[in-house]
Amino acid sequence: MLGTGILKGMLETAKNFAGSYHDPARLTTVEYPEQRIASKENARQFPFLVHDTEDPMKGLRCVACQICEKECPPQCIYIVKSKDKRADYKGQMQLYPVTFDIDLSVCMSCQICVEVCPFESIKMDTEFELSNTDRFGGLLVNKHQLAKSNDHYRKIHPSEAAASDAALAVEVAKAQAKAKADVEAKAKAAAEAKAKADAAAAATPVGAVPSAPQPSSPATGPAAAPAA
Amino acid sequence: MTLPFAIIAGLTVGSAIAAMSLRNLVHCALSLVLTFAGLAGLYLQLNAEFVGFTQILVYVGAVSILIVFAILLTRSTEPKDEPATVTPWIGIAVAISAFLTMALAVLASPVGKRAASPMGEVSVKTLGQKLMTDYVLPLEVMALLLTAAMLGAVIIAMKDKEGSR
Amino acid sequence: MTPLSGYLLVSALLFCIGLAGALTRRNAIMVLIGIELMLNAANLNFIAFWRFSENPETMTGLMFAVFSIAIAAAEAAVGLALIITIYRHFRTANVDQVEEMKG
Amino acid sequence: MAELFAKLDALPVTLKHLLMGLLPGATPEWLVSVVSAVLTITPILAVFPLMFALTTVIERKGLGRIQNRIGPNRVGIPLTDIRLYGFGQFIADGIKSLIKEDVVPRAADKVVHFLAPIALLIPVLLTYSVLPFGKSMVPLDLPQTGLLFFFAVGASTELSVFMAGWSSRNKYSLLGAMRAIAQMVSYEIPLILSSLTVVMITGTLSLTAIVQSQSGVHFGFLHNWHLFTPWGLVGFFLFLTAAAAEANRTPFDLPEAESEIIAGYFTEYSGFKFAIFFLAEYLGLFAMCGLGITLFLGGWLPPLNIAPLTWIPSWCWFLGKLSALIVLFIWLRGTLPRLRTDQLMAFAWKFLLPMTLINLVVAALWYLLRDSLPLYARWPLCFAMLAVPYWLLGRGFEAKFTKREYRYA
Amino acid sequence: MDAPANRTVQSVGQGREGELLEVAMGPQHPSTHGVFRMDVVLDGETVVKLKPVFGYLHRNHEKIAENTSYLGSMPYTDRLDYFCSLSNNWAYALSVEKLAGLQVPERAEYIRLITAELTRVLNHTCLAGFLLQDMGALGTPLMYAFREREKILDLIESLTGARMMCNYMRFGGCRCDLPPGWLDEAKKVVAEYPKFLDEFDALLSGNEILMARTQGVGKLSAELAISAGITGPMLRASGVDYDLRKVDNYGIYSRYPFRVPLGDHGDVYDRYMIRMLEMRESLKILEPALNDIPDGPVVDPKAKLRGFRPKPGEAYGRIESPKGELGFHLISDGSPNPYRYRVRPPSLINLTILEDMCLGQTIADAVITLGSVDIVLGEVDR
Amino acid sequence: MPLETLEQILARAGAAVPGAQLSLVKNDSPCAQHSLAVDVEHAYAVAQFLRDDPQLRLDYCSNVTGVDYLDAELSEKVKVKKLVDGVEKEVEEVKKTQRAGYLEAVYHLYSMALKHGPVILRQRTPGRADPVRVTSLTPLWRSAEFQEREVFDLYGVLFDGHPDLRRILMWDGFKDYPMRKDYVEPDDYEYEPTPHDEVLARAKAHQAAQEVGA
Repeated sequence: MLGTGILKGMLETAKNFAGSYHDPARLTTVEYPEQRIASKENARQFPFLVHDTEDPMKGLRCVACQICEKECPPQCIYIVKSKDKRADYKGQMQLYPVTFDIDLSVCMSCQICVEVCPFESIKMDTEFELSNTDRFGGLLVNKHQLAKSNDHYRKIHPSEAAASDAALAVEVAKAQAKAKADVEAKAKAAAEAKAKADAAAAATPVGAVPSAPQPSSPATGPAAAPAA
Repeated sequence: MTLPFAIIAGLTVGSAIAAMSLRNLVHCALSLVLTFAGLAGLYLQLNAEFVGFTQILVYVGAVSILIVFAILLTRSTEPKDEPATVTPWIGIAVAISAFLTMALAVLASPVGKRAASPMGEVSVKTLGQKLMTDYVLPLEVMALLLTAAMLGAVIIAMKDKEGSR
Repeated sequence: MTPLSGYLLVSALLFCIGLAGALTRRNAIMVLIGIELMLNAANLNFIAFWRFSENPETMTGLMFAVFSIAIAAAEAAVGLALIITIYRHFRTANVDQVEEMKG
Repeated sequence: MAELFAKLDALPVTLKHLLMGLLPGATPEWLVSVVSAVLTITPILAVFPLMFALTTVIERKGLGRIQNRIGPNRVGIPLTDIRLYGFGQFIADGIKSLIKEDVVPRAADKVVHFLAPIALLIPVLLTYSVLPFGKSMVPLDLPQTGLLFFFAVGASTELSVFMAGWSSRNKYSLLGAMRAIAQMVSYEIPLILSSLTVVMITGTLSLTAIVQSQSGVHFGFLHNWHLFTPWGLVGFFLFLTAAAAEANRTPFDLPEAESEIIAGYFTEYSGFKFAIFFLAEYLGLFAMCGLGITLFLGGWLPPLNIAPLTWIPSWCWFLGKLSALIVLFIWLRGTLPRLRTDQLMAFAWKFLLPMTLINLVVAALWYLLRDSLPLYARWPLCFAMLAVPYWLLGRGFEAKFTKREYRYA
Repeated sequence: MDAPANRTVQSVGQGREGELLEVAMGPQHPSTHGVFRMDVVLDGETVVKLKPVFGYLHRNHEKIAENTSYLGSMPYTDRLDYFCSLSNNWAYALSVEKLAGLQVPERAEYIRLITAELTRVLNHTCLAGFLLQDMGALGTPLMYAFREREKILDLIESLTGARMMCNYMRFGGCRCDLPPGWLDEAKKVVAEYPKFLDEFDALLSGNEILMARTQGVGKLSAELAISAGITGPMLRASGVDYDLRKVDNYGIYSRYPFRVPLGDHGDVYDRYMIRMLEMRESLKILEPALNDIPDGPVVDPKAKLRGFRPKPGEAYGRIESPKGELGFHLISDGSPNPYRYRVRPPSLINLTILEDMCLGQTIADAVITLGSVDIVLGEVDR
Repeated sequence: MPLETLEQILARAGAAVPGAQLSLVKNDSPCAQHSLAVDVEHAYAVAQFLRDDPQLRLDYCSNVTGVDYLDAELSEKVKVKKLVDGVEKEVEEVKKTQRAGYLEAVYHLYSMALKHGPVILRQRTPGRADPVRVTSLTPLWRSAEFQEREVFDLYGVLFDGHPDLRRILMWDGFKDYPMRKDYVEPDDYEYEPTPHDEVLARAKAHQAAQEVGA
């Protein structure tokens, strides 16, 4: 009979109308500025640079290797290498970025920079309220704006940060072990040399033992991070 | 002559002149609608409510729409469609002389001075009863005419559409 | 109350405007509009004479006007259908250009 | 007690008389009539546009809820936290449309473009002059031609639609205007024919008299509304369908089908002119609903002639019934997709028109059998006479489409 | 024998030029689903000529891809058909795997299947909503569709980190493993989905207006559909049994029995209903797949992220994306960037016969026919 | 039904279309999708054979691609048998050949009826100089209509026999063919202070030039 399908449809909308008042599963709307949905752990918006120390600029993990700049599909990263070197978290002397700009109006949040970074230094942020009145400059962020602490990273991506910390801890441990081994090797070499020298010229007086510098462990380094 | 009559009559005549003299045909049609509405107002003044509202229903609601559709369908909205007539003055002269004749006759006739006789409201019921009794034959003929006109219009419009295919 | 002559004069004016239009305009639709105006002028006469008659209760003029409106509607419909047909055939609605009347 | 309520009922009328009484005795007669007219028009111009404003909010909230959204709930009193459940929205909308730039296309016919919204609003407002809103509350009682006046004035809106569509010089506008006119002309016939049943039964064109004729009671409780007769029931639904089409409401909103022709005839209107179109459209809908209430739902009469219901003022009943119909239209709008042009026409000419004609015949039969058959026999008989054609005509439509079974590879 | 090309423009509109109305629908028009234009010639409301015009969103994706690494194109594939980025990812990953001869671990195959089928459900749900929106249902079906889509998008977001631009698959697997608890959530969504489909059916599938509007509209014969390379639900609505999930047996589709619904009329109603039925079939794949998923690595350990250089050669890989056959034709010259990178966009090719479907019907039909083709302008224009 | 080998198809097509110059193009990638190259003159006949042959019935043309090969120096490692110090040995030699550039249109053909494929058909042009002509296969497969238009639009390959060869993605007034390998970006940079100083500098230079020109 003509009209039954229409009546069925009207019944359905009536059900939804009533349901929207008592069935919260139906009403998916969130009244945004007051209510917010907790962001998912994997959520990604735009990249930021991780730093470890109190001073963001000194503790940047980035070593200006420019891999991300090369791999970035829309070419939104711009890096200028430093001329000098400084010690990184492992204590190795590394370059650091003098300029590190990301044009967020070009960035497409693909996360490839994060994946290709061998130093765990660039990560994805979950900040999305980036509206700005300046179309160009406002979305071109420099390294001061990009630098965020490792604690921030732990807060927004806990499990990922734990894995990253663990990986870094392994690196640091390796580096330390290597340094230790180096020291030992050097000491051993020195000892052997000494022994040789002793054997060769027993008459000569004993010289000072060459002391290897101990690797300075960073204060808030990843090694100190709690293993989650 | 009362003020409402003067206003309505002036509106009617003015829009009629506009309807016949404007270049854009749609403007003409719209002025014509104003004329029809003014005429309906005159009917109301003459206590002919039923005819007045029928006038609006039929002329404003239907005939003017037909005219407008015809204008659109024949692409006559562009003024270029109509070249200036060769002898417009002859037509105007004929019309003016006709008007003068009629006006003289009207003004000379004693009937024109007659005042309206008092009357009650015209009941639609009586009108209907009259249609069904005294005027039943004209009514039937009218029904036939309308049917014929409708069929004719449909056939005229349809035949050509098929012919052009 | 306005005397009968006022209505008659308006009616005469409308009739003559319609006449002038029908005679001077070349577009078939405008000719039709002119004719409509003349018909309406006649209608106004019917109503006016009815209202100012000795015995309005007979309703003769009123009846005539009602029939006249009905006829006018039919006339307009057929007339416009014809105009559209002619336009489709001759590609013009100008009465002067439509000279040959072979189908 | 009852007297008090009667006074409440007549409150608007009393108020008007009070205000009229304030005029000095030496006021010329024409001024008195002008003041009287103004005092009659003002409440109409206040109540119905306000109702329009509230309807826009309620419609958006209702549609929102139907669609599992919240709907507008923000705008309240400015500079405070009071939100009024979003009912400040219409004020914000009004201010916005007032101060918005009025864009007129360069190629448009400026004069006609300007006049079209006015020419649409005036006839729509005029239709309110014959509707009886309450007991002895009708602005212009035309005892002989009330209904005819309504339809005559309502018919002239078609021209304004054409003016809007044509003067914009926009193809979508023109298409929309053509659709609107074709639709209005086609649906006017079933609209008038379905109303004619009532005229035929009551023998009058006066809307007040039509309301009065529905005041009796059957069996002590069933009201004598025309809705409760078979022809009235069917007639009411035919009337509502045709009214929805006249008012361009879903599923007959083809003239402004935004997925096809943007906004139809008012595509090129912006700012306040657009608001006037919007207003006129809703006022037209209210007027149609008001007429439907007057003809079939007993106008301002309460549904039951029992004490507490009769105490409520008559104009409240009218507005209440009007709101119910508006809610129905909102509900329909939230549910149905749109018809196609040819289907719209086919529906008008092949379904509504025959049904209204049959309904006329059945109404005549109902009238003729009023003395020879008791009500309980007359009712089913007449209803069957309407149900069978409905089923047959519906079959004719349903033959064109079927639910399908699908095969799997 | 020539391909059926039923063009009847000339015969329909002949000799009536003066009465025809040319309308350029778009590029900004509510029903064109983006910046798309239909140059329509109307006789009254009847379409006598219709030319699709596009390219407004053209960014030369293929040229960009030729100037970036293989991996760098992956996020760009998200932006082809932005409703089904996971399917696009899969198609591209599959092609590169063919080109480089990479193997995909078992768990990654399952994840790919699950995400692709979720994407199919999501796409078809939205399409039904949009189609009804084109038909004039004031947003209600669309909102119901979006309500359900939201649930799937939440799943996708918690898996990939983005709701639409997922950039999730990698050559030889997937980027990351499923987050804890994800499978349970997915099972819940899949289990509840049929309820929504039933609701949608009650709301619309039996609606007289919907049936009257769609049945017999935009008909497409099987012969023309095959010749015009129509793929996906549109092809199956014309009654041709050709589903790449069955034909190519890519991934692990062969492990799950599912049926391919076929239409007999090839009109808009069939296209709508085929999609509704396909959603139910997809759910039938999803339910067991979510239970069967094995443990293991999600990416081939041999696959390199940086410095990926396939040997010279070429490969054409294709999958059944929700819109049809989505293929990637890659030519490698041994460098880190593809020498030639070509997308075979189903949306574009399904548009080929838009005019044939719309001729002689009204403009309202043209709108819903376009809606039933299911185009995404990101993919048409690339 | 498994598809016969490309060699068999080649032999049968060569027999069915006399005069057709068919050759096999090897594909070294692991998927080993080899293809069939055909000369422009006989492409239509061969394609028709492929479509109508009852054993092949390649009724579905899935993908049409254009490829641009620039003039190039090919270096090929060839194992040559040589007498080295009197002993015949296989020695790898780098053989250098000059290859003239060409454009090609690649068609991926499948069969919906028999559910097999792909058979890849290539039409190569003799050179890259305009006009570059190949034969349109749109009369055989409607699906080639938009894709051939696209190849024309992006590569400038003219398809003889195409019913409606217009630009499809680029606008009508566009002159160049952007997918060609030697395409140079036009110099119409919008001023955007991006971090890419290079672009910025070029844009500024461009604007300065414009101002001078004006």
